[in-house]
Amino acid sequence: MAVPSALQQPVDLDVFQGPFDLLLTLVLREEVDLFELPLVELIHGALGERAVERWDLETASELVVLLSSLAELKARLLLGEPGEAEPDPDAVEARERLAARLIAYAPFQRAAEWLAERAGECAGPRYRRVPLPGMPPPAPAPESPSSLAGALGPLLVAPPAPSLTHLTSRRVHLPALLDRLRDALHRVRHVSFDEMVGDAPPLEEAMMLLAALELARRGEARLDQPVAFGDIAITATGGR
Amino acid sequence: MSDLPREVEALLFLSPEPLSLATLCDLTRAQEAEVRAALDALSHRHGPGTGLEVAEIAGGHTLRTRADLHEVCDRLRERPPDDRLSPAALETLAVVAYLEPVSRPDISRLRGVSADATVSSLVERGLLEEAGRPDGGGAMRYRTSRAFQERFGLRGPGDLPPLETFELSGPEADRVRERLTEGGHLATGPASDA
Amino acid sequence: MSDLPREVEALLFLSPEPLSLATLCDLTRAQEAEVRAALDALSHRHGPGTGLEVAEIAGGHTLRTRADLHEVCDRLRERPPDDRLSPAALETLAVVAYLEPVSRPDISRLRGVSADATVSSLVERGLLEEAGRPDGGGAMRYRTSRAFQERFGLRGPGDLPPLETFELSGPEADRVRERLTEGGHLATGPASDA
Repeated sequence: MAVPSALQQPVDLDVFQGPFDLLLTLVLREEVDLFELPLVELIHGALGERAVERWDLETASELVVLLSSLAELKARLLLGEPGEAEPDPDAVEARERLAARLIAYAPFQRAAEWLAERAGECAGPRYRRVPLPGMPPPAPAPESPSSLAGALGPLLVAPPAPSLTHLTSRRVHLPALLDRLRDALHRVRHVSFDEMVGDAPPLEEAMMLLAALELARRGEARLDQPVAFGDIAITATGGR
Repeated sequence: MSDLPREVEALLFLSPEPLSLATLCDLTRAQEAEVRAALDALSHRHGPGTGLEVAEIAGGHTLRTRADLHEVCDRLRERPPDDRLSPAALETLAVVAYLEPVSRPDISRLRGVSADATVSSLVERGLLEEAGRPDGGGAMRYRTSRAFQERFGLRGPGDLPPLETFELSGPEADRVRERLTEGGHLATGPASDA
Repeated sequence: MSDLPREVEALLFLSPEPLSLATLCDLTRAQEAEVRAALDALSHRHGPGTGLEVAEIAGGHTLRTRADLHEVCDRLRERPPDDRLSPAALETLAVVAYLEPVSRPDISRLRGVSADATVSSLVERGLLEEAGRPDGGGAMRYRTSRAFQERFGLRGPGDLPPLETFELSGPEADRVRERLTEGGHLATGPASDA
């Protein structure tokens, strides 16, 4: 019995033709360059109109998880410093998370294939299942009423409160940061990234970096970072 | 042994009713004479030295246990049924017993897992029964049956041991608490909260 | 043929459920070794040239029709439409079969996606069943059912190839695995905790 597996679906791209899981493996082994991998095409092929099958919700969610891991890896790769000696530890971690998922889960996927084959082999025999003729069977053993209270009790105990520590309630607005950076550059033409963020939490620091990158992209500022992980000098180009 | 006797054997084995010659011919797509020959071969195979026999009764043919083995067969019939209550069944019975009448969605919400399959099986086993829909429509509600009360040694519905804790909060939980208190299952002391 | 194989044959024929060795000993008042020998004799009697076979399935022994006769059998008794299992359903079954009893959150964590809907539908289809909550409360845990064992031709729970046989092989997998284990990203066993 051929079970269409989401992980075995064919992928047809310029850089790669073959099953989806092989592509993931090759990406992890760095034999397919993530830079060259057109993610949009891959996503359309796996989940869009060109998908080989209309996956059920759970399979589709699984594909979304795997594709987002790939997207995360690629994003980190694109944002990383070219020629950097040390690989970004976060990127390594993301890569290992994807690998860990694939490796830890792969045996169960293969076991599922085994089950599917097995079901095919075992589909032939039929069982008799005719109820026993004759008198009704004797009554079942009596139960104790306290078992009822015992069974209901645990349902009335409050569940542990879900942890929300992984969520952030802090909101940082990129447009506001962009305005702040523009104002600063307008006043002094030259600011230090470290001074701009001060003691701000990591999220705001990251958003400020995005704001600086955005200004550089628009040609409104120039960024200089003489030392890796050092301060970034932001200079207005006066382009506007 | 050609395939026809094998096919006839499988059919006699599976069918709870005797099968007529005509039905056997129809099912095996064979001629009457061939089916007769197959039945003869089977009678021979299931001879007195075996536990089964091919018998012709009520205008049909059937496979059955040999009469001299009735003693061991009766032991199988008299064996107490393996009718133990699974944890899921017990939990569902407890929810219904304390809150009856109660609908499947209500049971599922309190248990945190779907109760549909469990409720159906308990109705089939005669431990739960339908208690009608609420006025104005809605989901079918269930209550415990006489057989349930007998099995648990209860004098009637509501004759249940009191509950000790109630920690849930929220509007849904408040309704549950109210019903448990009304039924006298929960002490009306100061509300304990989570 | 002594009486014991005849008795065992009659019991296997009559019982709607597979009968365990212990139950067969109990019903026939015979020793385990004798019952084993009787089962061997019966397997021989119901060989490939016949329509039936003795099978060990779902925790017991049973008589059933031979696989190649399914066509004629299904003419007698229409088979319920084949409910095809989705890849997600098969994978969830595999996870439960190897780790049972296991809760939905555990399954979801391992699969990386929510398993709630799949587990509910497998419970409804009778392939999974509830296995109770851990002591002290917590999420309901699930195990595979007898219907699961029958569908996949297993002799009982845990009658599966060792999970290691399905592990990735080859030097790359080893290398990645090594790195992951060193980094603490990969536990050394498949055990998951609640």
